[in-house]
Amino acid sequence: MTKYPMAAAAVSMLALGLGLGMTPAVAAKMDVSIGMQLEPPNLDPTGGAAAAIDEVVYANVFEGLTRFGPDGAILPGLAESWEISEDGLSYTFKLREGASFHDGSAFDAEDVKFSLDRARAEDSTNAQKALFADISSVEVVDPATVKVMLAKPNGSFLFNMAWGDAVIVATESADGNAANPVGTGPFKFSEWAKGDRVELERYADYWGEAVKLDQVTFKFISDPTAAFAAMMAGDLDAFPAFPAPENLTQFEADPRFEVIIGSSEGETILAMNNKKPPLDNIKVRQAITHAIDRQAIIDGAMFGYGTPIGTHFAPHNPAYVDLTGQSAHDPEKSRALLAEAGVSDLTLALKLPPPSYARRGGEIIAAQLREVGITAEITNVEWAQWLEDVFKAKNFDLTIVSHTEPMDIGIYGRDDYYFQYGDADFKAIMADLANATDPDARTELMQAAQKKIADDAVNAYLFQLARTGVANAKLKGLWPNSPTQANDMTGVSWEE
Amino acid sequence: MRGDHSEHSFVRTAIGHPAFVTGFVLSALFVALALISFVWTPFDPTRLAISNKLQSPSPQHWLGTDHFGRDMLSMIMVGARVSIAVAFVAVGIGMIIGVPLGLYAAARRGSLIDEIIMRGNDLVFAFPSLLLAIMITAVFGPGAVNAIIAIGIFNIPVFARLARGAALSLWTRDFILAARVAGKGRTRISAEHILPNIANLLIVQGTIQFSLAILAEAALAYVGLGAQPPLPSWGRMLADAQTLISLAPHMALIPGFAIIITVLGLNLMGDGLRDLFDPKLRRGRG
Amino acid sequence: MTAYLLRRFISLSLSLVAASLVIFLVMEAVPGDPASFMMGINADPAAVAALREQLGLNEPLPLRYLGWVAGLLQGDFGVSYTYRVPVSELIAERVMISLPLTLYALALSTLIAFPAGILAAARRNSATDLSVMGATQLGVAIPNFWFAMILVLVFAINLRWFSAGGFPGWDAGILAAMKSLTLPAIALALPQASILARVMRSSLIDTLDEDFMRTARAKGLSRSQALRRHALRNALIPVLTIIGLQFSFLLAGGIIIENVFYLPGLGRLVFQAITQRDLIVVRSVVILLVFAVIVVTFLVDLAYAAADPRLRRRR
Amino acid sequence: MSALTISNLRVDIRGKTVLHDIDMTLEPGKILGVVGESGSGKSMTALSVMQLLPRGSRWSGEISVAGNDLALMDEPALCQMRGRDVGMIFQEPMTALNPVQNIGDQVAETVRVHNGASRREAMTIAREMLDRVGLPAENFPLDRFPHDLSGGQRQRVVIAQAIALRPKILIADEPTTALDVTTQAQILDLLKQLVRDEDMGLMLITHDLAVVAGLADTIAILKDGEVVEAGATHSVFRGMRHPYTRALFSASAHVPARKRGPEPAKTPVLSVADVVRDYAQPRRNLFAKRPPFRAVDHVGFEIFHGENVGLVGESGCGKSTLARAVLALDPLQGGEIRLNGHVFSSAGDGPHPELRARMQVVFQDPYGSFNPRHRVRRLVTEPFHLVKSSLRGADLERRIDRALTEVGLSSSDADKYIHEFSGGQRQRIAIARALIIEPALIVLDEAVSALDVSIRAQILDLLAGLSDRLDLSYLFISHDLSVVRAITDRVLVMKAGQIVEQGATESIFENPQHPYTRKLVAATPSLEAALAGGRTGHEERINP
Repeated sequence: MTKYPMAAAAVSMLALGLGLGMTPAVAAKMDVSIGMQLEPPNLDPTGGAAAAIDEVVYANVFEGLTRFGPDGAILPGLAESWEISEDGLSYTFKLREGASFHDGSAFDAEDVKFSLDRARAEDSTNAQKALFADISSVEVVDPATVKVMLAKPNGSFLFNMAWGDAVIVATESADGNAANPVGTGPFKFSEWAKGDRVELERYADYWGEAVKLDQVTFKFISDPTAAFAAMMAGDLDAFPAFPAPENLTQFEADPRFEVIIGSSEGETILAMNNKKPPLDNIKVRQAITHAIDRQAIIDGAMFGYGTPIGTHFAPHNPAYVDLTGQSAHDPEKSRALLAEAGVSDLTLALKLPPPSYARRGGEIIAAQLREVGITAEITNVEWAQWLEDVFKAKNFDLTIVSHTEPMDIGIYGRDDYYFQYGDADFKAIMADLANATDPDARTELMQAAQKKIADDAVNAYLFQLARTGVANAKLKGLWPNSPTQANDMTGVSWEE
Repeated sequence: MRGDHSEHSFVRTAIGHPAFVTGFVLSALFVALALISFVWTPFDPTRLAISNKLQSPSPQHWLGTDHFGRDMLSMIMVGARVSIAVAFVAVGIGMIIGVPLGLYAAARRGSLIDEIIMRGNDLVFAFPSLLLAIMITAVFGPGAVNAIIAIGIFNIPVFARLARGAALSLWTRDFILAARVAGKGRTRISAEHILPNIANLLIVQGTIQFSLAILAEAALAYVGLGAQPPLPSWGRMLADAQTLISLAPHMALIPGFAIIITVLGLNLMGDGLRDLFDPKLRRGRG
Repeated sequence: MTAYLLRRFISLSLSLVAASLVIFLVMEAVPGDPASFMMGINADPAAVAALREQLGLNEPLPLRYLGWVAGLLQGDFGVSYTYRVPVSELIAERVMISLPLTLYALALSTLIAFPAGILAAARRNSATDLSVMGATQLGVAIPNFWFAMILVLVFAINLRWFSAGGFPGWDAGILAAMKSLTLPAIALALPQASILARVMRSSLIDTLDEDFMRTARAKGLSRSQALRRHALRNALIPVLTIIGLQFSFLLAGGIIIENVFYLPGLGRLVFQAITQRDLIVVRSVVILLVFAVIVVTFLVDLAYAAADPRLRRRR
Repeated sequence: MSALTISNLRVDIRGKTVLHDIDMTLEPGKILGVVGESGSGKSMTALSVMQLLPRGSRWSGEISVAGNDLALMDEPALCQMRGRDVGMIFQEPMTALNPVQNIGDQVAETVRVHNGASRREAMTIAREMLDRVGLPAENFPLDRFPHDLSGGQRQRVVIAQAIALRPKILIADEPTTALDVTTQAQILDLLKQLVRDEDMGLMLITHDLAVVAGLADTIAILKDGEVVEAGATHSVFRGMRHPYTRALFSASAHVPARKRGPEPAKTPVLSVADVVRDYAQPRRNLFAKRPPFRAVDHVGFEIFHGENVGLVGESGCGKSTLARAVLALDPLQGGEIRLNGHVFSSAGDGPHPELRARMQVVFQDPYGSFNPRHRVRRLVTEPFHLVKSSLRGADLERRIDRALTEVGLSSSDADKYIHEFSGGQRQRIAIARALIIEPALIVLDEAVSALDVSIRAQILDLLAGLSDRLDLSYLFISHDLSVVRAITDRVLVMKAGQIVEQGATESIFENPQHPYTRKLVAATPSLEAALAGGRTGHEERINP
């Protein structure tokens, strides 16, 4: 094979490659590309609980009866307004007029009944089936009105209906949503290049206020350096949940970018297996909480972004109680507690899921535990293995994970939950909370719950995961906080 | 093979061979670092000091500190221990299992066993090695031991094939026929006559496989499947450094250079050994 | 020669069957259940069980193996657990990136290695020879993922000549697509070019010492004429095998490079599939790669027979 | 005007003088014989003329080819000279041709390189040349490949290549050493015709005095890089002024003294009955299973106590296969082999190990016969593996010393490595290894073929002495009839797997019965015949 012609072809390719690179791509004003770390396994929010699904479709493609606002408040969605009966058992929703699905089919009460019944059915694959457990029946009063009857009062029913898993799907397109989502939102689905990006485009006859963007592209970049390089090279316009906090200082120093720091619903905890000796002894658990220096972890793992928490509750929530003092960093006390508990040269298995808060936090915590004489043996596991070993099989001593579902203090009431707490008193508080509808009563109950799990030192509560976002300075309207897993693009636009 | 085998002159010519000397010095440097790390390191590599993180090289920390404030030099020294240990045991597995297989297949050339061993080799060669190493460590959990097994498995066919090839060419030699006429069996001949005469080849290939194993361990550690924390490893240092590459380039460059220098040293030594063992190849065969 | 090729064909297909068995069994040993992974952290156990049933994970082992192999033969690799899309479609998308990247890297590697190897061999033990050998020693020693990081740092972030990664898609124009494959191709090509150059050099040096080279010189051919007309073709034959090996290594070897440049190629697909425990995708991609390796080995045998008349049937 | 003149040529390679004070001339139409043992510098002389000296060598003195002085010519001019004014052929025909190019292209290349003739013209010249060297078109078309041809045929192609442009001088460096006796005779005849018809000067380089005696007009004898004697062939042979010439001459014609004749009537040491050996052939295609190649076809013979039997034949006649069968290195397909009357091995039933001690072997290549890793002590005692009662300490030492001194080496050699010995000494160690276990029969497979003439003579003396002193018998296998004639009592002549003739050595050589044996004996160049016949045979043909 003579090699000369091949050489000429390759050299020209290289040269052209270089040449083209010279002209920076001009950012068209009516479209935006958003970076995300995890790719959704599919695009049907009612068929899987992965956060990535909601981060693409929530409020953009699909809408529920109610929806979360930027600050977490519950706003009207496809339900224009609603009346709640005295006994709190019946909710009558007045639906939007003139709303339609992207495939042209009309939106009416039938679709709402279908969606709710589908989610609460026996063989439903909806990940959050519990949200619909209290519904006893759904009645179509007229095409624009739906009446939902509850088996027992549920103060957070409207809150539950705002979840991504409770969005309204059309009877005709429900099954195809995984690969070809059809909703009522301002953007409709246009293309999904697996492993690379999902493209949404403006839905012309959207019922609500017109959005200011023609096209939204979600690009999936799991590798932090690639994410940094993509932002720096101008391939992306924004990265709402930027995976590498250590690079934020460089973005702050660059006028092209704006760093958006907000809070998230992610309570990051060092979960302990309460049923596995010696962790079943409260003194040992307290010793562990005192061995931990929260600020060092925030500085080391998250480069200073994150607020310390003393219990499993989001600090930005009005009902939050600051209990960090109860488990302050005090190695001496920790060693004393261990002595009291009669435990010496303790070795614990610390299993860490992939996110950097876990992998880096884990190394720091292991070093801190070593100071008080506890050896933490680290094993890094993938999500699938974490779910199998830690979450289902409960085969662990310590693990680090961030619970990003909104208002999820209720998990401490579940019996089969992986850190195996299931305390009767706590369950009682939760039951009262479910029945309470008056806001002050709810706040008081929530604070009692927070105090309970802090006193029992169920887990070591580390910090609230900060929402570290980076965006092009000229891009306006992105949510600073993430009250739920979502990238709401409805309010986003380019500044002139 | 008419090699010049008295020890004295072997060492003398070795000193004179530039590639061998540079290679030997570079590799010895890192082996020494690894051994010293057992006894002493400038700082405790697992000790975190978040306050002085990301310092570039300074008189106090010769190679600077990483994102947790740990001393890079100490981590490199202990990392050398991990890399060299993993590579050594992995290549050991490859040799201990691979060479007897190769010799056994060569002694029974053309038989069913020879065919099976060779087909087995083709099979393992057909598998993309890095992908399977990742799968093995993902299946049985990451960690230095699993990395050793994963890399070891892919060294077995290399040595099996090399041993079989070299042994086959020796079986036709007269001194083997003489041994057969003296009534010696296949296994005895393989052990007494064939193995010593292919030892040189194995040593040369050993150094090359050793350097490849170091690269493989670094790759596995880079994707998080090598040695687990708190045990430092070069590959993982690279993975940690990746997101900080523009903020603290030294964090990525230093482990990178450590890997390059060790692998370069081993390859040069391998080349040098190949020339020294077989003067016929003194022409500097690639 | 046909008998030789037929025998090779049979032994290679046996290897393929054995490979499929081994892959299937290794997949079964993988802990972690895709269904629970798909349903997420607070999923309801009943829903997870329903999903397992839906995906057919509870059928007996041999049945699933035979089902899979039968599917393979008709090109149906089954449906991916996570994407719920036919795997063949997924793989087709990804091959459109991994194959061009492999060929691009192989072309670069050959273009660099051949001249370097020939030059080094022709001027054996000269300064050029030593410098080429030194460069190849370095090329082999550099971990390609580290080299990729440096390339991104220099060319994408600082100089902004290339995008830091990602793949615009072939419909965005051949040049744009090739541009985005350039840096990954260079990162992949570096170690391969070094290995190929060394093999080319040593093969040529062996050939230059053959008797027929001396005969050629005695006939009046100059040193370079003799090298070009006689040595090169003889030296190329062993080099073919190395190129065949490199092709199959590059096809799968891009696994880390594709991650650094976030290219949605086969390597990244299988890496994500492993982490998401999407066994059907992992199985299919691995058997595809093994198949590619076997096909390439067979092609190299064919090329051998064509290039070397000694293998052709005797008159 | 002479075609080639060399005066006080001196060549140094990396500081070591390889050739000095070389003076030679070559006239067109004449043959100059250059004789010398390995390492005497004869090939270096040829390479100096061709200016293809190895890297790092320097030469001085004056060489002029076809009138122009090589010292004044730059590389392109030298390239012009090679092939046009001087052609060269080499010793190893099997590797002298490019395996991936057909013979037509290779011969045509000489023409095209020099005068840029078109492909078609060059091909016609190539066809002409191939016919000229005896490779007719009907079964040697231009598109055949070297691997399809035998050694002799390939050497003819190399000659065609060298004389394609009718050069004034042809240099032949050991052209027939690697060939069989009969092929060697044909090639030498071809060279003689070419010299006469093309009026070309031929420099024939060889270590075999007999070859040169019958062919060369003038002769030059080289030793350690200098010409010890030169001149017209018959005057040099008659005069033999230089002692080395005399030593070389006597070693070539040497016949060791042998006392004992064979003692018949005892049970034969070795009896081979009806032995068959087949080689499986690779299938032509999947279905047609090719019949196995019969290398040894129902061979039978016996060797009596103290008798030395020779086995001769050209390469490919099956003598090595027979030797391996006798040594039971390969399974038999038919017949049986007995040692001292006991069945040693037969078809289907492998060798009986306990009988192996009765028979040992000495191989051809002194450098390949020993494991370079072991000392002589361990090499020589390897056969003791067969003896169950293994000797220890003192008696083992004594046995080793006796074996080493028996073959003319000192007991201190036991602790050396094999690479510290010369070719001749190694062959002595091989014999010691065979002797140490006091076998009844030693199989010598081409045991002296790889040795220089002078060393060969010493080894033959050693073997003759041993067979007289110890009651030992040999099976001596060789392609060199003159060696077999010197050492054996009886000879078996083998052709295509069968023994075509056998009998007492002298009667076989004096009046061979079988036509093949006659052809073989006639083709072997013998020194005495050439000298006795003087130049008569040779002169007639010069002036027809």
